[in-house]
Amino acid sequence: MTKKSFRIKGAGRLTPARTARFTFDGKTYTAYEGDTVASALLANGVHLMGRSFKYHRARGVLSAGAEEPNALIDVARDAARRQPNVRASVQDVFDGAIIRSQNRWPTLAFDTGAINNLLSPFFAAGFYYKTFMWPKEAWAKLYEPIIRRAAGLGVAPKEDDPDHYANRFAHCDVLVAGAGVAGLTAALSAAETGAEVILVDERAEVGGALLFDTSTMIDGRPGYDWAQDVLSRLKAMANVTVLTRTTAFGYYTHNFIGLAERVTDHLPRPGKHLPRERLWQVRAKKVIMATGAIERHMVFANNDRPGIMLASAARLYLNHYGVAVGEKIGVYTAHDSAYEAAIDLKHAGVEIAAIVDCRTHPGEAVVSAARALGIEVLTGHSVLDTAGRLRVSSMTVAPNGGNGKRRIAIDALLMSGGWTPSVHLFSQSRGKLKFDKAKDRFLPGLHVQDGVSIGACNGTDDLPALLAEAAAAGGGTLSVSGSSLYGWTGGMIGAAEGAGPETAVKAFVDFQHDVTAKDIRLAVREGMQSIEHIKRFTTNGMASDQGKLSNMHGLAIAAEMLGKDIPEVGLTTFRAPYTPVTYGTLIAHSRGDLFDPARKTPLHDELATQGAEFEDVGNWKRAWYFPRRGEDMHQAVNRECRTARETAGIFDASTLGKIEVVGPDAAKFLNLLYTNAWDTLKPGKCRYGIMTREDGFIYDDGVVGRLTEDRFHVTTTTGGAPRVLAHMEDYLQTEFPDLKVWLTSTTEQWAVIAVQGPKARDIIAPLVEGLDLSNEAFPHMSVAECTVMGVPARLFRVSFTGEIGFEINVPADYGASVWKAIWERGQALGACLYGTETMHVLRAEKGYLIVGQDTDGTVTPDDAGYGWAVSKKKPDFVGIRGLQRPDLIRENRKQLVGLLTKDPTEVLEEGGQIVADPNQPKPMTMLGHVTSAYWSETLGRSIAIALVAGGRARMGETLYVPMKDKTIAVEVTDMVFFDKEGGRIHG
Amino acid sequence: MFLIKCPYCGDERSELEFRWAGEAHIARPENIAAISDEEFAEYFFLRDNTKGVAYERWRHIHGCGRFFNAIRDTVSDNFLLTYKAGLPRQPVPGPQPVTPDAPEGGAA
Amino acid sequence: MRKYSVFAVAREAMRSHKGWEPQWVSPEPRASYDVIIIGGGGHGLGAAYYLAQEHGITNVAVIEKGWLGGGNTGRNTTIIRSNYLYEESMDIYEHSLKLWEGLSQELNYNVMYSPRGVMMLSHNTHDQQSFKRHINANRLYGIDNEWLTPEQAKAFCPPLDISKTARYPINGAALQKRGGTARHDAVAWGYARAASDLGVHIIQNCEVTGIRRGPGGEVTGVETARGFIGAKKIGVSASGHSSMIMQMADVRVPLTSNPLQALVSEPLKPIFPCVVMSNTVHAYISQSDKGELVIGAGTDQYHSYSQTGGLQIITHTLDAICELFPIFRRVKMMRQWGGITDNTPDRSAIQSVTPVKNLFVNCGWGTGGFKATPGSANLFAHLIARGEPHRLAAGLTLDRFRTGRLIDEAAAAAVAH
Amino acid sequence: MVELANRTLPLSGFHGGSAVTSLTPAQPAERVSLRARPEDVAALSAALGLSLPTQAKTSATAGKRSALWLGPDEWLVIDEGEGGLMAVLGSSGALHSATDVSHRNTAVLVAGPGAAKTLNGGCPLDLSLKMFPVGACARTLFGKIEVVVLRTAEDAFRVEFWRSFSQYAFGLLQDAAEDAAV
Repeated sequence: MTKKSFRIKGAGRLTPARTARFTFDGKTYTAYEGDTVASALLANGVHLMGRSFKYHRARGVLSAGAEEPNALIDVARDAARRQPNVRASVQDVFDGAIIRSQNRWPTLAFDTGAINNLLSPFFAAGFYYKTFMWPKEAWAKLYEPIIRRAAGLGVAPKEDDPDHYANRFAHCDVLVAGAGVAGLTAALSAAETGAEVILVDERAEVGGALLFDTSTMIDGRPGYDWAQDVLSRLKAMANVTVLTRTTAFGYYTHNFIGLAERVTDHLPRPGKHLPRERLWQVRAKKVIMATGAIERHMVFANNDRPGIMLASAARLYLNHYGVAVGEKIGVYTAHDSAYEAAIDLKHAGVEIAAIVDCRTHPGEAVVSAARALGIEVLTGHSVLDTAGRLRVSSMTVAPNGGNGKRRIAIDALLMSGGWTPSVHLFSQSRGKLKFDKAKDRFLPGLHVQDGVSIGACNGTDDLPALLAEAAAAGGGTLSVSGSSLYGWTGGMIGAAEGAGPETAVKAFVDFQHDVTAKDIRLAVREGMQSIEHIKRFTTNGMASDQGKLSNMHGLAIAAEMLGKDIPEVGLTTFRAPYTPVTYGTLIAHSRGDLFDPARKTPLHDELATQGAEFEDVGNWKRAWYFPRRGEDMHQAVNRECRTARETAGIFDASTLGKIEVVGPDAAKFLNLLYTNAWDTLKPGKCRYGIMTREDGFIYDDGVVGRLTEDRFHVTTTTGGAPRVLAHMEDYLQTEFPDLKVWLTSTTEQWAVIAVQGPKARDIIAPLVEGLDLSNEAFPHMSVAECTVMGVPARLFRVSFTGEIGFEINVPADYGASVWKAIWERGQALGACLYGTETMHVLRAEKGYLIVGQDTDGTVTPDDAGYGWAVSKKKPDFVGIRGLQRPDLIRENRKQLVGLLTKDPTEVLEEGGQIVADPNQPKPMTMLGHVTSAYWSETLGRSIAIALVAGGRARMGETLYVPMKDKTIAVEVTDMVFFDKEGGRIHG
Repeated sequence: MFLIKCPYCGDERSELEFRWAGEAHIARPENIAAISDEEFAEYFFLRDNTKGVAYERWRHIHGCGRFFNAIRDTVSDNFLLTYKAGLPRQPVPGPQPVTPDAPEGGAA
Repeated sequence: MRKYSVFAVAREAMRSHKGWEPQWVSPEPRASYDVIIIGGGGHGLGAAYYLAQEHGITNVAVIEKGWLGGGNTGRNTTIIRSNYLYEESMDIYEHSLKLWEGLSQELNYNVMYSPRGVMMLSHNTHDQQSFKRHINANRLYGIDNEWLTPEQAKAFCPPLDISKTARYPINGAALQKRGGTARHDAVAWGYARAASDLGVHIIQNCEVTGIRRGPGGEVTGVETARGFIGAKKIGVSASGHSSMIMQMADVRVPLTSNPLQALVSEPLKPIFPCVVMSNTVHAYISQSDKGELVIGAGTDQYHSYSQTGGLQIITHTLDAICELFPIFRRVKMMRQWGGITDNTPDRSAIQSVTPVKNLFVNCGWGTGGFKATPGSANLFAHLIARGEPHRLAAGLTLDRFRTGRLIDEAAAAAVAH
Repeated sequence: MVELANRTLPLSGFHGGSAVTSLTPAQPAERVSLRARPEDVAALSAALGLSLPTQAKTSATAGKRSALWLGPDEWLVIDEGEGGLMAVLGSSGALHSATDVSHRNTAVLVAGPGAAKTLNGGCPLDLSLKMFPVGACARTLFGKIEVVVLRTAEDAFRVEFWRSFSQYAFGLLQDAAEDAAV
């Protein structure tokens, strides 16, 4: 079967020799390389490309650019590489592309959803606020699911995206957004001064309007040729980066611009090394916005049928892609520029049915040029309606305000309501727009960042003026001359003839969301006066094109209805992004392993070799437990606990935060930052310290060792390390800057191997040189510098298990080697490796608290039973005043206590809530909660720690932990469950 | 993403390198142990939260590590001055830069 | 007031919807009112409605600087839930949730409350401990919240990645089934319409520039862009701008106003049935009835009134979202925006009498403001009408910052140890 | 006599790069985090045998020893030779804080025509030669981690970071190096 081609021989700039094949809804089509999906389909005579959001009306492509509201398609290479909601007017065709239409069932031509169109009188703007309320449950159960299914456009991908994306931070002197006449001129002007320039354009080719506007001459040449010449000059300059297929999507604070570069979406078989898209995060000294203008449609009855499109789009399809959008084309315009489309098409041999111009006195030059070609020009006329089911077939034309309707057969209708300056980036930069009343448009007012708007987006209409403005913006001395046939101003905004307030026609303002002029009037009738309310009530401008075509029309219709001037009604703020940006692009490298750094200790690989299961603690991977064959977690933990208490256990404590506090005022500083007193601590000794914030609540804890008079080795919790150091630095730099002390993070300098248990000393002794490890010489809470396996080490005699314990700190690179030797000796003596879970159990048996688990930022040292750690003698420390506030010294505060379940086999749930009266109806009075709960293998029963109101006064009391299916009785005890006398720790 | 001139580095650097550290020139009372509950609440909790020209602290945490002070317009987010910690409250440099109105636009 | 119903819509459909009347009227301000509410968001409009409806005080004006619902009411991600930890929080958010459940009928305005379930993901032991603490507290307080296994979480939200190889694998979830979303604009409009119908004056585009005080220090009215308007009582409900308003009466409040950003995707066919939040990777997401994925981003670090924020906040949010839902990497961000959250030191709200007689304040809702709207409005009306707080809001006083009796939901979420 | 511990480098086994950028783990080096007040800089400089830089973003090198300005009272001193930094500083007689961070940090050498582009895949600094000439250094960010960047030649950088971030740092460098070659 041969298909009719709408390709015009000799027209356009594509090369017929290079073709690509693609499918659209299962049918195969041929395109030229360089075609967009829209131009390729149009070349094949296909106009029907989509269905609208609400009424499922048949829609064709309206534009040839990023403003496209109708022709949204699904583009796929394969099942995983599938992208919904792509603008057919922007997507390049590539060989093998699988294109599907959206929001229709079963087919694009026959869509059952179109029933909504018949029901549209019911579905007026905001109708859903007024109904679906009865019965009460029906909204969520019945109505909402129906509405949700009908709404939405494309179908989200079902598979993980196999493509990758990249990021680049960049700096430049000048960033130029838009490579049309103005942007190219400005970029060249700037580049010639030697400035670092980045020039971006969203299209595949530079030129902007010159791509369709073949009548403009610049420097004596056709504009397009001039543009390509400027491009090659720019590309040859080392200080210039030209990025095409790149959208400047967001203009953020302090001249920070986000760019999205599409690298592979146009390639048939992209190399695996290529990122699909690249995010550029650019900091520019100056931003030149040369973003042009967008042609408006005309708002009249049934202005949305396939075949109806913007005049400039038809011109681009002809002059760039060599495609005629129809065989008998009508034009409906309020602006001279549309005549050029008719003239170009006529020259290409296409019949122009008529140019209908709602103005009585259009530009004489264009009218006479059109008439000279034999085109019928009807001035002071309007198109009142159109007909045609899946393609426009006729337009009804009448003189303004008069009778004499005439129906003219057409297969395409080109519209132009004039041009709206693209002030999106300027608005995003937080510049305030000013209304140009004479020309009915918003223009950039004062630029509040280092930016400047030039050309059409700045309302500069006259080409010589534009060129001068652009050259000046670039800062150079470039001089470019040019001339064009018409300016960009004029046209109309708001409803056209026949779509006024007295009518009930569907004159679309926002195509994608099916917002009509009458919807906007309804919003006003219902009391919506601010444009923001009107927008939200009607959803005008909230579709995926974000109002690029609809905003000004909506505003004008609302202003007319309200009897106000346009600026009084306001303008909605333009938000980033200018066009939608793929999440993958914004994420760039941050996925998989690079999503968030997984910090691994120097011993990690050794632990993994020994079969460790790991858990996430902050960014760290910590060994959780070491299951042997056939063991589950509880069996492994029970074995580890038992072995540690009976023999010894070996534990990787490297993640513990470490801060070296050095200087003559080190002790003085620690006195201020911890609740304890430090000047009494002698070199070679350690002390457990508690840190509170100024509010008196526990912030962190850890053992602090004094190595010499002026050097402390401070440890923090694993998760607390960065914030504790920041907290210390804050006080040091801001409140106590005169203290002679410095802080250095040494968390990662040391690999820390904890050996705990009765045989701990036996295990490490042979590896340690230069230190007497006996109880007498090196008692509990000692620290010393020594040599372990020939490397300088810091040895702590500390315990978080209640057993005799050592923590060996060796320089990190030696950690694995020392660990292996210790494990070898440990194995020989019957020791085990243990992880964080066993560590938790062992410390709970001893009633040692874990900040962040047993405390939560609302617990004072006294609440935790550590009142002894708060110095009563110091005149000052951080937290001294906060601790004295009324609520912190009141009776009945929650205090940490032990809990023993009446049934010793019952292990409480961490997070279980505690009550005194289990039979109280809800809401119950909760006394506190279980913070830690474990099976204690050592004790042969469960144990728990809890925060309980007035807990220390409740010793022996029975309380209850009501669970979903049962209530657990518990007895309040002290927190030390094992070795209450504490003898074991001293060996 | 702000561009912030660190007074120690003398360089404009990305906000990514900095941490905001609250309002500036709130000194910890020297006799903190002796102040009243009200005074403590004032010191620790109450803030001006200025709309307009505000004094604040930043730390160049992923740079030179220093805390410093800044004067910033909290409507435009423009920095008017940054200066080293320990210096007294600096006058607002003139002339006043242009402050855009807070956008009136809405969201979804 | 014309009642809204399916019949009314059908009738209007027959005549091109030309019979609808304005949803609220905007009269000239009176010389004085019994109560002036400063701030025309959901909380302020709702408080005015309940003053009229429940307390018989109809001589009320709501004064709004911009347009109704233009602040955080219209800028949030519309999540509703009540599964907070502390009794003070459960009281107010559960009160609110119960009001949400009947709000469309109460206001005769479909606010589209959609209890599709709010699921909070647990990624580690610490999350699990914290979530179970919430779940148990909620259960004993009569609030639904249940623990799900990873498989149950996936069944509830099929796009979720529960593989063990994820950077932060999911080890469970807490689900509040009654949680969900509602249509934010409808809340403001519904309250405005109902309040207006009861005689409340709604005055837009009218900035308050001062608070006038009488000889006894009590408030007597407000200076505005449209002149002085007298008031026997004033309720301030201006979220991020509350600091500025309160300073007009020489009252300092412990607030920091931060930018909070959000974004939506292009519209998609239904793919995401519920609301999912993750504190560990910092993300929350749902899908609107229009098909947009609605994503809440993080707070910018600094205090600002610019209603904009940094791109890095967006990118960090999206990398978390795509880590949880890898199929969304090809989805596109369509629009991003910012609001101003008013954050207190303990991340709980302030609804309180003030040192100034007859001046009341409702602020500090941080990121919880939308879900609190009906409850907060209802209890704020009580506070203004009676001059003392309702039992359910009694803990939200300003005085707690003096005594130290904070309601620290943030601290309770704690940090990893 | 006990057996002697041997050294395992965090980046051992890592290699990578692209057509425009080579990525090489740096050899082990002695590193000291040095802190001191301005009045003590001269004495410490004398002890080290190089002039501790006092200008932001600059470094000083003498032989195999370099001192990188990190902050107004902070330097990262790297010695790729004989070492002995702690002892030398200890004998300076000047008030200071020296902390051995030889094992805390590790480094990758990033070199080639794509080196700056590779770093800008994750680093927000302006690495143009004008703003960041040879010898320039700064603590900054690379993706989600903190790094110290030193430009050792027009097309070569030394990137220092904490050892637990090795896998992340190398992974992101590799991704970025590949993109720089596009």
